[in-house]
Amino acid sequence: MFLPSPWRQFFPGILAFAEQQQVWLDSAATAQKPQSMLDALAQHYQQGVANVHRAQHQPGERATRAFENARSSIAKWLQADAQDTLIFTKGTTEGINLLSQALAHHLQAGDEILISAYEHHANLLPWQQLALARGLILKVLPMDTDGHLDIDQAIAQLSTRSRIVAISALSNVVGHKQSLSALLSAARKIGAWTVIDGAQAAVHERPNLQQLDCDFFVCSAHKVYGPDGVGLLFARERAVPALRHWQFGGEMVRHCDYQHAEFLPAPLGFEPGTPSTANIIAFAATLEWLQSLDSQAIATHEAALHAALLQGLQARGMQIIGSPNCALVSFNAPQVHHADLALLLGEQGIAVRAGHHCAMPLLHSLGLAGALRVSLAMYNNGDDLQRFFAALDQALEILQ
Amino acid sequence: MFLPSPWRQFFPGILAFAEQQQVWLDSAATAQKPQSMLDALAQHYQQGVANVHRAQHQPGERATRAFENARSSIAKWLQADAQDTLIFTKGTTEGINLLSQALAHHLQAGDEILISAYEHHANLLPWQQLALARGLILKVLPMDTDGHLDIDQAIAQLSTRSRIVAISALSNVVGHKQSLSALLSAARKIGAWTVIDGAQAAVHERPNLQQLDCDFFVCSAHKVYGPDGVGLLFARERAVPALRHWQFGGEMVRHCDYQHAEFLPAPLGFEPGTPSTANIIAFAATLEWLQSLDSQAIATHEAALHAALLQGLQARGMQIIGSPNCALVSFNAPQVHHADLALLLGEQGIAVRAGHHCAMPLLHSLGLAGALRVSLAMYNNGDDLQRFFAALDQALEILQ
Amino acid sequence: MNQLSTTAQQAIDEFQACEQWEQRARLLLQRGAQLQELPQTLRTEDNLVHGCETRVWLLLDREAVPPRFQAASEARLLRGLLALLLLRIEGLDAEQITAIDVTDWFAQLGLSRQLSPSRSNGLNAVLIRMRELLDNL
Amino acid sequence: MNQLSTTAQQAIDEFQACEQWEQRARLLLQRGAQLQELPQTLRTEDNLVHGCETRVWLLLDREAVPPRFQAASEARLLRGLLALLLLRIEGLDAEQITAIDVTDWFAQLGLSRQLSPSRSNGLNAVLIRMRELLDNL
Ligand SMILES: Cc1ncc(COP(=O)(O)O)c(C=O)c1O
Ligand SMILES: Cc1ncc(COP(=O)(O)O)c(C=O)c1O
Repeated sequence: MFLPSPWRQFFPGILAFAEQQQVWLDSAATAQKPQSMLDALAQHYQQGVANVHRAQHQPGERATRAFENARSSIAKWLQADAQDTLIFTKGTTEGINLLSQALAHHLQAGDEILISAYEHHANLLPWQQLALARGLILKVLPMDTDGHLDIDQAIAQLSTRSRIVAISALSNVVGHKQSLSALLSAARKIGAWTVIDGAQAAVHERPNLQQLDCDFFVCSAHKVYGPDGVGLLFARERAVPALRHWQFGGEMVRHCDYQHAEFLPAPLGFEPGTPSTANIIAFAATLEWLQSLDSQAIATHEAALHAALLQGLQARGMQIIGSPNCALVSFNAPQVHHADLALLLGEQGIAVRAGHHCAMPLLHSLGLAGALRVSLAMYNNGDDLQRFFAALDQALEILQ
Repeated sequence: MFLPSPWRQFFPGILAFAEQQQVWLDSAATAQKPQSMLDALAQHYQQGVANVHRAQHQPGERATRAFENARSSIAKWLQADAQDTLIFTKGTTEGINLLSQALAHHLQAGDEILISAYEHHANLLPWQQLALARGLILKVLPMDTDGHLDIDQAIAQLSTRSRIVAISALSNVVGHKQSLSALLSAARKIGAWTVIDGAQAAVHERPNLQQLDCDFFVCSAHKVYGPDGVGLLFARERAVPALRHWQFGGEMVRHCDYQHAEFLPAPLGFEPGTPSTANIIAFAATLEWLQSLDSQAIATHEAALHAALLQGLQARGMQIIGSPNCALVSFNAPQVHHADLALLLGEQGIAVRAGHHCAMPLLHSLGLAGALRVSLAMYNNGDDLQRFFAALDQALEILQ
Repeated sequence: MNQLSTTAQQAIDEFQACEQWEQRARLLLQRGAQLQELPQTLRTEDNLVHGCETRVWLLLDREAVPPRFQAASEARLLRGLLALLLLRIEGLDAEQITAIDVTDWFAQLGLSRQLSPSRSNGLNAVLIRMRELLDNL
Repeated sequence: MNQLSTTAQQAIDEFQACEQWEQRARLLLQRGAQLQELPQTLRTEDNLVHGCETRVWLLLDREAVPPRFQAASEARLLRGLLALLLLRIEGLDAEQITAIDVTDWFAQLGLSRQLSPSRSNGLNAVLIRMRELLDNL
């Protein structure tokens, strides 16, 4: 399997793993970081830090400029409109929690929130808990036999009470890129807010938020080769005013006295406290580096890896969840408990994920206690897959 | 003024500033980072990253061990009891927002929340907004003529309706270490929860949470020489059960289906989503490094700097806010607008803060439009102060 | 881009002649002192520019042709910056004002740093407010 | 620390003789196969150990002297680990059980990695649950 990755060399973590005989096939959980990210982070800290937005001194101005340039640069990566808003968060999970709280005041008992059957807990639980607290209806949109969202059924489920439609663009279990445009425009027509969980999708295809007609889009830096502890919430111009301030502190106040306060509009009004400046700047640097590469070549490489992975698993009679077409494959070996297989793969230095993948209800509805997941990134190569398959064969031989 | 800092050499940011002729006297806003922090961060990323708590593979186990070791190590720095809980947050601001939401269900209209007159917006606005939403009473505890919390008055304000007392251990405007024990035990006696905002205090004196008898304690890594985007919420064993889950997502679920969920207890139940692993590990490394130093020598050095600062300002007839005894001094020059002075200090490469310091109500109650603040850290030295005073004299000469 | 007025060109010459920040600061103070006083009655909440920590008031005289701005600030150096800004747009119509490159103007004066992206110095907020007022003309 | 039983010592000899992970894995599977079956009726929600992704049931027979644990898991290798854990505590009283160094036990078997701090493999959770059950004796 000759599928070399020309980008592997830029990832010190992958090179370190190789020395330890570890094969990283768990990028859907978190991605390794390119040297450019590390450099940006180190450089930021080394040159001296300062708080943003407030200082009259030069370090503060430099930090503010770098911070707001990072915001613009990330907005450009998202292909957002100049009028749209980019709010920095801790990650996808915080982004969705923010939305579930900042939109809550619009919702009344009997209103509906729609999600898909394959949502990650992050895009299920905030809505579920809101629904429980407020007497809302949480509708779960079904999958078809391929494990994909059934778009016609989904559209049929929309009603005049539907207020929010929140869907993953790429499931972290099924690995299938959803075409959501029909659903999004139907949702928009009836006046529902649309939320896209881009946590898995963003790293495999650069988001185009002019094309993707959603109100909100969330993702996490750490899954896009960026630093830990940062994410983003994109809010389209038309949707920004719907958001009510959700957390309070410094940096987000227009004016206050002891008993009352007025807050700044988004984004600053939604970023109370000292931001994660260094990480945000390093995230922007990561994305700039990413955009300097040949995205077509990366997509081709990842597709070739994915095809080889799928084929190898099928050839071995593995039970694959759905019909994945991107980034990852989840599967079980017949008659073998996923934990046993994961343990023996782990013994052989193969890092794949096993379990419910933060999608307990999905696994349960498929009648599975768990599954293994192999996930890919641009630094993986044919060797990684070969080592994975050799380890799989070895493990199965022991377990059967 | 010969007050050399033996620790200055460990801070690349300070050395970089020195090359640019910048004097950093704004550490109360954010502190520069020691090389050990940078090294820990770089090393973590370089050796390859993995998600914590979930994986059966070796990188995941290594990350989990490092992460939970960081938690223990930070708890040790806090001198917490083994039974107490440490929850990682984005920073002080998030910690207080968490508390204001996670305790909200205990509060009823007419209940009281008590804060001091000198709170930072972060320890004012979450309580204020909660009070407004729920019909609670926000009592503002007064200061004495020195700008310190009037402890007798504060205790006199406690009533049977008092449910939460939230106070800064060190004001970011007045720079005075409060002795809070009498207030804390009085509050505890009537059954109120006590919250200490340690954002400013933690860096100048290692917290001792066995001695400090509060229920909750919050602080931010970035002000304790640590990385951006991380903070901590300490919850004493007795107080943990009072907290209700506040945000939802992966990593914090015990079991769920589409319509219901059960959550893990603290800390994991309060840390939904992928944590800021790299930064948390680097924070622990920072604190370990800090503890390897002679804390008495640091305290002595900081006290000497503080005395020299205060004396120089007094000698020049500056109007000082309160009677600061630690870390920082806020002041105005008679007849001079703080913004003018800040601008001319900025021109001369002196980084001090000017404005309302995220304490608008305090400044307003003092009849001030703003103030300048000089704040100190262990890397500052006599030269820094000398350059500051020279610049101050120069600026005043121009402005007068 | 419009031609600079003679007074604007004079300001540039004056500031460019400064070799040190002290001289520039003193010039700014002089300029500020020359800024027309804004009566207390006009220093209202409505005329306050949001987004700067130092209070700045900005008014547009809607009767005047071409439009005429008035500005005030409690801080003396900021007053100087405001004076220089007003000097640059003096006599221009709404369209011309919107078209001028303010960054370039302050750069020529050697005052680029004052157009800081932070909120402490409100000059950026003043510019935004000016555009808003002109839009509502 | 108590003396190891003969069977425990045998297990150590057996596992230490393994040179490769495959042999250790095969031994674990054998041990797991020998673990006494837990009837479905005892595989209840109450007996489930929280905190592991793979389902593990753990019971303490309160009548038996010394205390006797029963355990089960759906995963075969984990079953082997449970068997080795039960082997180590066989015949010990509550106090002795609490005193043993489980980390050391698995280290001697060359299975340290299986005491992982993560939740996927529930061995750590099993230990915690054991202590709880003993505390409530
Ligand atoms: C006393 C006090 N509390 C809270 C905060 C807020 O901290 P952070 O911005 O790191 O959340 C600060 C920092 O400015 C502070 O000085
Ligand atoms: C589809 C999806 N949504 C949300 C998340 C949560 O992301 P984070 O843990 O970075 O907040 C994940 C990551 O596991 C995911 O795969």
